[in-house]
Amino acid sequence: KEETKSSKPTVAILTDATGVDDKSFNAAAWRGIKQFYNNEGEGTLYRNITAQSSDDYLPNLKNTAAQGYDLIITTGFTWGDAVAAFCAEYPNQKVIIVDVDYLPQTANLIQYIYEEEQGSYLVGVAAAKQAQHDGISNPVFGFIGGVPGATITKFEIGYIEGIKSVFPNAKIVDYYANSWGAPELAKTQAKSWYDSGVYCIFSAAGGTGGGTIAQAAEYRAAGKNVWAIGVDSDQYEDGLYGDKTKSAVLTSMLKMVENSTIDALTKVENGTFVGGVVTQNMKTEGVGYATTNAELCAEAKTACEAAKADILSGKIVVNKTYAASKAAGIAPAGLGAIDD
Amino acid sequence: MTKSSKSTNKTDQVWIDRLLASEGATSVLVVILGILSGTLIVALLGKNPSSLFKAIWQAFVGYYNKGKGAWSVGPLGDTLTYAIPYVLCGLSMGFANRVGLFNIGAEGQYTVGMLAAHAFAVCIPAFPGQWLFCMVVAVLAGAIWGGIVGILKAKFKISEVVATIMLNYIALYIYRLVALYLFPAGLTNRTYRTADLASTSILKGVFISESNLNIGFFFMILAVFVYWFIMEKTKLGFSFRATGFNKDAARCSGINDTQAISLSMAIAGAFAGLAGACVLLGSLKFGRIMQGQDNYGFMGIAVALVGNSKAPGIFLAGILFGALRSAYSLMQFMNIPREVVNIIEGLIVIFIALRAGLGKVQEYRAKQKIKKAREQEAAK
Amino acid sequence: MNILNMIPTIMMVTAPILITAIGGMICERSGVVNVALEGLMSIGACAAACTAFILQSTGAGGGSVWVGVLIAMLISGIISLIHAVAAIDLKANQTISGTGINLLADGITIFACQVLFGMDRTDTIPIRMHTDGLGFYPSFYIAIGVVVLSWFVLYKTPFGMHLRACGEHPAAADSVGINVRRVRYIGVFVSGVLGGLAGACAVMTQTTQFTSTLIGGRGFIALAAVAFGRWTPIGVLGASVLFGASQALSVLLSGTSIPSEVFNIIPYAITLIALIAFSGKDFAPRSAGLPYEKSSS
Amino acid sequence: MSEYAIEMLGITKTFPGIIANDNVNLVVKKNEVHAILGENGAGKSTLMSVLFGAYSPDSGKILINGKEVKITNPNVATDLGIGMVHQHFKLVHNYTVTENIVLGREPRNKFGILSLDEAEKKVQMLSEKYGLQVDPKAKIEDITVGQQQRVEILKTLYSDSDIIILDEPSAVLTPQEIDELMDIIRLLQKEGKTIVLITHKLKEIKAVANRCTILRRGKYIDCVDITPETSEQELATMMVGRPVKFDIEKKPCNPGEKLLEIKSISVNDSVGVEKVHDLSLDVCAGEIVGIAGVDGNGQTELLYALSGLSPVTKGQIIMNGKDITNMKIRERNEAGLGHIPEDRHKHGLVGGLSVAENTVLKDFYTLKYSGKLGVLMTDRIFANSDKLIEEFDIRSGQGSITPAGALSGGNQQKVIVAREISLSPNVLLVAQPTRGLDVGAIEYIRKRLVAERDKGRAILLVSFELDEIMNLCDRIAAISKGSIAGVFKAGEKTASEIGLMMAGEKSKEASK
Ligand SMILES: Nc1ncnc2c1ncn2[C@@H]1O[C@H](COP(=O)(O)OP(=O)(O)OP(=O)(O)O)[C@@H](O)[C@H]1O
Ligand SMILES: Nc1ncnc2c1ncn2[C@@H]1O[C@H](COP(=O)(O)OP(=O)(O)OP(=O)(O)O)[C@@H](O)[C@H]1O
Ligand SMILES: [Mg+2]
Ligand SMILES: [Mg+2]
Repeated sequence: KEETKSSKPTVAILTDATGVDDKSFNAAAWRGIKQFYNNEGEGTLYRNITAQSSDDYLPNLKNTAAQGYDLIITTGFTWGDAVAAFCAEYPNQKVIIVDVDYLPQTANLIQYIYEEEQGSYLVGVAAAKQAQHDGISNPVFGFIGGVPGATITKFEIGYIEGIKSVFPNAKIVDYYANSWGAPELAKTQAKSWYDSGVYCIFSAAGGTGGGTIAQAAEYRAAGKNVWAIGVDSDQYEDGLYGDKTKSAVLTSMLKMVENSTIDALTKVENGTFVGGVVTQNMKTEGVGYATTNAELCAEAKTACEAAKADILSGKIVVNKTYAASKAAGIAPAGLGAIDD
Repeated sequence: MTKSSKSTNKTDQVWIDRLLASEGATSVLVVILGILSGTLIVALLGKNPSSLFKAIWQAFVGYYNKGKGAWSVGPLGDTLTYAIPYVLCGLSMGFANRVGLFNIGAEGQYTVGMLAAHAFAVCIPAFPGQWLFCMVVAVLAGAIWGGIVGILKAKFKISEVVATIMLNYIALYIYRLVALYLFPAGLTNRTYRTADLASTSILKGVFISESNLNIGFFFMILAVFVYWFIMEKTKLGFSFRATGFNKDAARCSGINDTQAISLSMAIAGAFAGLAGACVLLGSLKFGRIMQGQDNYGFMGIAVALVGNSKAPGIFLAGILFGALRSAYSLMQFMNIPREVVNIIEGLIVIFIALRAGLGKVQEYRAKQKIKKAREQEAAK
Repeated sequence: MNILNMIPTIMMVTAPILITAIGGMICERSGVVNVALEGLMSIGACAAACTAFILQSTGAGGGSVWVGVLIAMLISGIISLIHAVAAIDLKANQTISGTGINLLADGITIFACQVLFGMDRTDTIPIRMHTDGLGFYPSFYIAIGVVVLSWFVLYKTPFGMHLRACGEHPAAADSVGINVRRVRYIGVFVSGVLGGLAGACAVMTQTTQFTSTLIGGRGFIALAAVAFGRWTPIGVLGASVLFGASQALSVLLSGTSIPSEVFNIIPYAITLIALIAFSGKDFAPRSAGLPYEKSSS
Repeated sequence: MSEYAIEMLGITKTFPGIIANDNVNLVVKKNEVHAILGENGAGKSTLMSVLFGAYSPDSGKILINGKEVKITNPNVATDLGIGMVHQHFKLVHNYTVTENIVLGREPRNKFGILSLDEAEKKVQMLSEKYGLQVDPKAKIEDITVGQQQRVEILKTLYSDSDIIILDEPSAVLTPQEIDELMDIIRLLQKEGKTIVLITHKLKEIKAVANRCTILRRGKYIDCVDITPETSEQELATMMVGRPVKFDIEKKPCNPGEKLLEIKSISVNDSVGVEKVHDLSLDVCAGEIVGIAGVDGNGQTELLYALSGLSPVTKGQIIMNGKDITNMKIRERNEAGLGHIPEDRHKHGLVGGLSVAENTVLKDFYTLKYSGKLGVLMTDRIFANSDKLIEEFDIRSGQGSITPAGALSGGNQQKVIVAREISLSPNVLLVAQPTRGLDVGAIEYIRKRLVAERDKGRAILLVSFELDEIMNLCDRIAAISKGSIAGVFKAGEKTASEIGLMMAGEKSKEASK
């Protein structure tokens, strides 16, 4: 037993100030690690280090390296520059970063990039079908993003194209909170949207999205027919209300960050770690949608499965950028999404 | 027997009075108290308090770097790097303090300094010595932002506390507007981080290559000296101190208090502005991640208070807070809850406020002395 | 978007600012300046969230929300006494001890979450405050109640007269046997209690859990509202609504091409301009911020 | 039942650095007017504050109507029927007269809510009964100092105290108002009240007091019956501890050319109320011109305008023929204006700075004390202050490095006088130069002022002590409601004539 333990690689995950319990992106990565170690050895084999601000990124990376960890996991593009600088200086320290593919390629760095637009397309379809099922003729859909940028744009575009595949001229509203950790902003926006007749809101905004789910839960509890869609992990739990038998989270766009962490850890363990860019998509089951909510109607599920098949077969190609989607005449003008 | 006991309590009276009288000593006491309370909390959590001290110790002397297989003083480098903005913001707070103002606005002056440095580091073509140019404009920007507060205070009698709180937030949002909308980062996936800075605007590293320690450190030392020189040695400092102790008397004797207040706030702002430049141009070799307030300015308040608003005191206090900041990261490897650092910092400031209580002790002892004296008279 | 259905949302944002500001006003009227409002709100929010979550995880219902609110008021009130001791008994610089509490709040709130939940935030609270038919949260009615009550106490009761006297001319109050120390302690404690109440309302209406960024400077906005509102309940009400509205609008009008930062600046800019416009005439209580020396003995 | 209303026995009260009351006795008979006589700083107010429960004594006991009592706070005193009119009024500026009077014992209805109507009626009634006219609804900030004092007296009557303490009530009143006050006191005595009257003014004691207790430097000296025979001279001797001469000998003055010309200036106070109207006055080289008037008649604003602390709204100020009306304060200093301000703590000294630094407060920036690059030459600064400390006999703990705030009142004043005189100004503005000082300091400072006059300086002296004015000045200008009621040579008029002018009666030769 001793040996098996010691044979396991050691790893540290470095996050920004929001920490590993943002119930979203970082949480998923952290979950992957715990899964890999089946929850044994926190503080010895694996641990998480939280930065106070971006001024701590490089010191934290170097301190971690100095502790001799086999692998360093960083999450989010905000780490990109620090990681690039670090990898150049510490060629023997294995590092992975999620959501980045543009860093200089070095042997000690794997960059994991996700094709979130595919998963987002599915939840778009699900939301639209649910509306149809509820007999809403011209529903309005909302999107709340965290910090605007190409990554989040992929979520928004996929979502929109999914909806439009059902309601070609559905109305879309969007809002960017400029923060991953400000649920109060999302809740304020969600409340006024729901008040003005928005049917479903998909928030890809880390901790900020909690506000949307809270508002949806409040309104469903009050008998209003509105929905929230979770992101990254299955946020069904967060949407529970009343006697906790029902959730306001219709479905969640699953972005299996845990896959990447587990993948990296396995490679380190088997000594098959090679630097480069790894793309996670529907093929690799890196993205998907959640079916936990019993209220998600059958039509929605079947439609989603169909869409999934088409994406896998390449029959459907979901756009990645706002520009492309607009060019294709799908995404409306005047959204907050940006491509760089 | 009695004699000896008498003499002993005489002596201890003397050193107690000395201690109570000396601001430096009480500051040290306050810091020790703060760290001890932190230790207590760690112990209460069943964690090993010695790890807390180990982390702080490493922040000064470094550790054995398994990654490189050699001893590394990187943490010391980080400590000193963090100390640059802490000391400079401390100077900002302290300078205003000596003129009788409470400059909560160092944060905002820091931000506009950073903003100015940023603008000139991204929007104009690179040229040698650009870093120095950026620093200068940062200093000017900070000075202007601080000067505004001074003018509002001196001319319009607006509480500098309220004014600076307002200006802090205004500065923050203006910086975001400029950095994100005026000079957006051009490259894919890099939003919410500023555009790359011209390579010629980056501060050179010094001494400790394993850290971001850079020439900003020398400017910080220079600032400490300038602070001391202006305050203690020049006629300008004289008029500042006079205004600080008694605005009306200073005015009545011909010192232009309006000018003194505005000017001193401008100088205070200049220190903070320099801090902004040092952090922006020094911390990362590329653009900076935009987030909320960096809190260097607010910590500057604590730094100045611990340092009694005297140049050497602020310098030492700044180093201490820098060490706590770098210990913040180190202690996480030792399973010490990092919030302990914030708690220690908060307690230190609170203890400083409570320090006023020592004045009461002194008063009491003075009364006792008089009583004693009279009793002795009565005895005769 | 039609302004009418924004009103409940605006009030949701306004209520915590207003409640805190009223507390700050009472505190300054008694002669003590309290810049710790930010920290006290944060502590209150954290306390309420922890209490409510723990009770609900043991199967408690909606009542747990109100228990949480009470605990929040209590704890913030107690913490505010640190400020009272420093400012009133030790005659310390009031801005310093206030700043200290703000710093401390950052630490102990996250610390409490770490101890209780093993993370930097509380877990999601299943049951929180709910809107009524008009879309208003209880926090809105609480805030209005606080305003009316504060007005009544300040101007219609003997205690109110004592409190205002302590803020204007403590020596006069003292000379007629009013216990300045006691009155000021009450003033500070009330600001603590209301700060806690406001924090609780914020976490129970605007979000799902306590996070360190939740209060985000609204304590300081409240401080500004006190000055902008000229230390009167009605004035503070107006100022708070203005600030709340501009905060809410920074979100609600974000669809437009105007960056939200522009709206974020509004409350602070308006306050500065207002302070300049009304400058010269000083509405602040004459002895606010000054420790009262009764006698050296 | 005891024949004594108050018995204070062996009272001792110390403050940091000073024993304000040292084993003092005070015994007051029922229904008498009992005066307490003592110089400034003698400990009178402290003793009364002890009696009123504002300070708790370090030792000693108090009996009221023969019963020993512990007076822990003013409420206790009030319940014992003791009322006090403080030397420095204790009134809330933005409260009405009634609100101030009822503060601390507000009438409330059965729901505990304020109800002031009854109180207002009672105040009205009392003010008529004792001839203390004030409008119960008026705000304190809107009424005169004299009226404010009436409010203070009404406070004590409202809580129907039968022991009333008046702490230097006449300090702020014109001679005529003082006469009215004396009548009020007699009236109160007739109504059966016991009065304790604190004052340095011997005339008043002779006028109304039955007995008098004398304090000196915090110590009890004696308690004497006041009879028509009691001579002011002997009271004064007891008060000061040695025979005092009431007037200082000085050479007759021979005025030179006009150094200061005030040409019909008007000045507003901080809240924009015009306090000086169209006032004109000249001061010549080698003379001391005194401004006689009751506090609050524009003296403060006049000096502010002359020294440059506040602007004039009209008129002109000429010094040595130079128009200084719009000059900055520093420019005026450099032009040769000296100023010994009324409020030594607020305007005179920087308590946190050392004595040395205070002595160069006005010229530290000149080449005399700071070299090029603006670096201070500390050695010269200390040399200067050591010289002045020597010359002016300034007593300070550690000499030049002592913080000015730690000096005694008198020594603080000496520092200011030393600084101003050492700058050898042509025109010297002097306000309340001897307030709160012991006789030694008083005589010294008066001598220095006369000496400056003889050196040919023009001195403008403002004082609320009519005696000081009459003793020190060569010419006297009575000021009333912000304008000069009359100018005349010293000795031309009696105190009561001057009093009438101070009360606002224009005199015939005012025009000349
Ligand atoms: N609160 C205090 N703290 C320190 N010293 C004090 C205090 N109050 C009075 N003193 C000192 O005690 C002494 C007596 O003061 P007190 O006011 O009783 O004198 P007084 O006789 O009333 O003088 P005056 O005629 O000027 O009113 C003075 O030397 C004064 O400086
Ligand atoms: N603010 C102060 N700080 C420190 N010591 C003080 C202070 N005020 C007074 N003292 C001390 O108390 C003593 C008495 O002060 P006070 O002003 O009462 O003198 P005084 O009795 O009025 O004599 P004088 O006639 O010179 O004013 C002084 O000698 C001084 O040492
Ligand atoms: Mg007195
Ligand atoms: Mg004195």
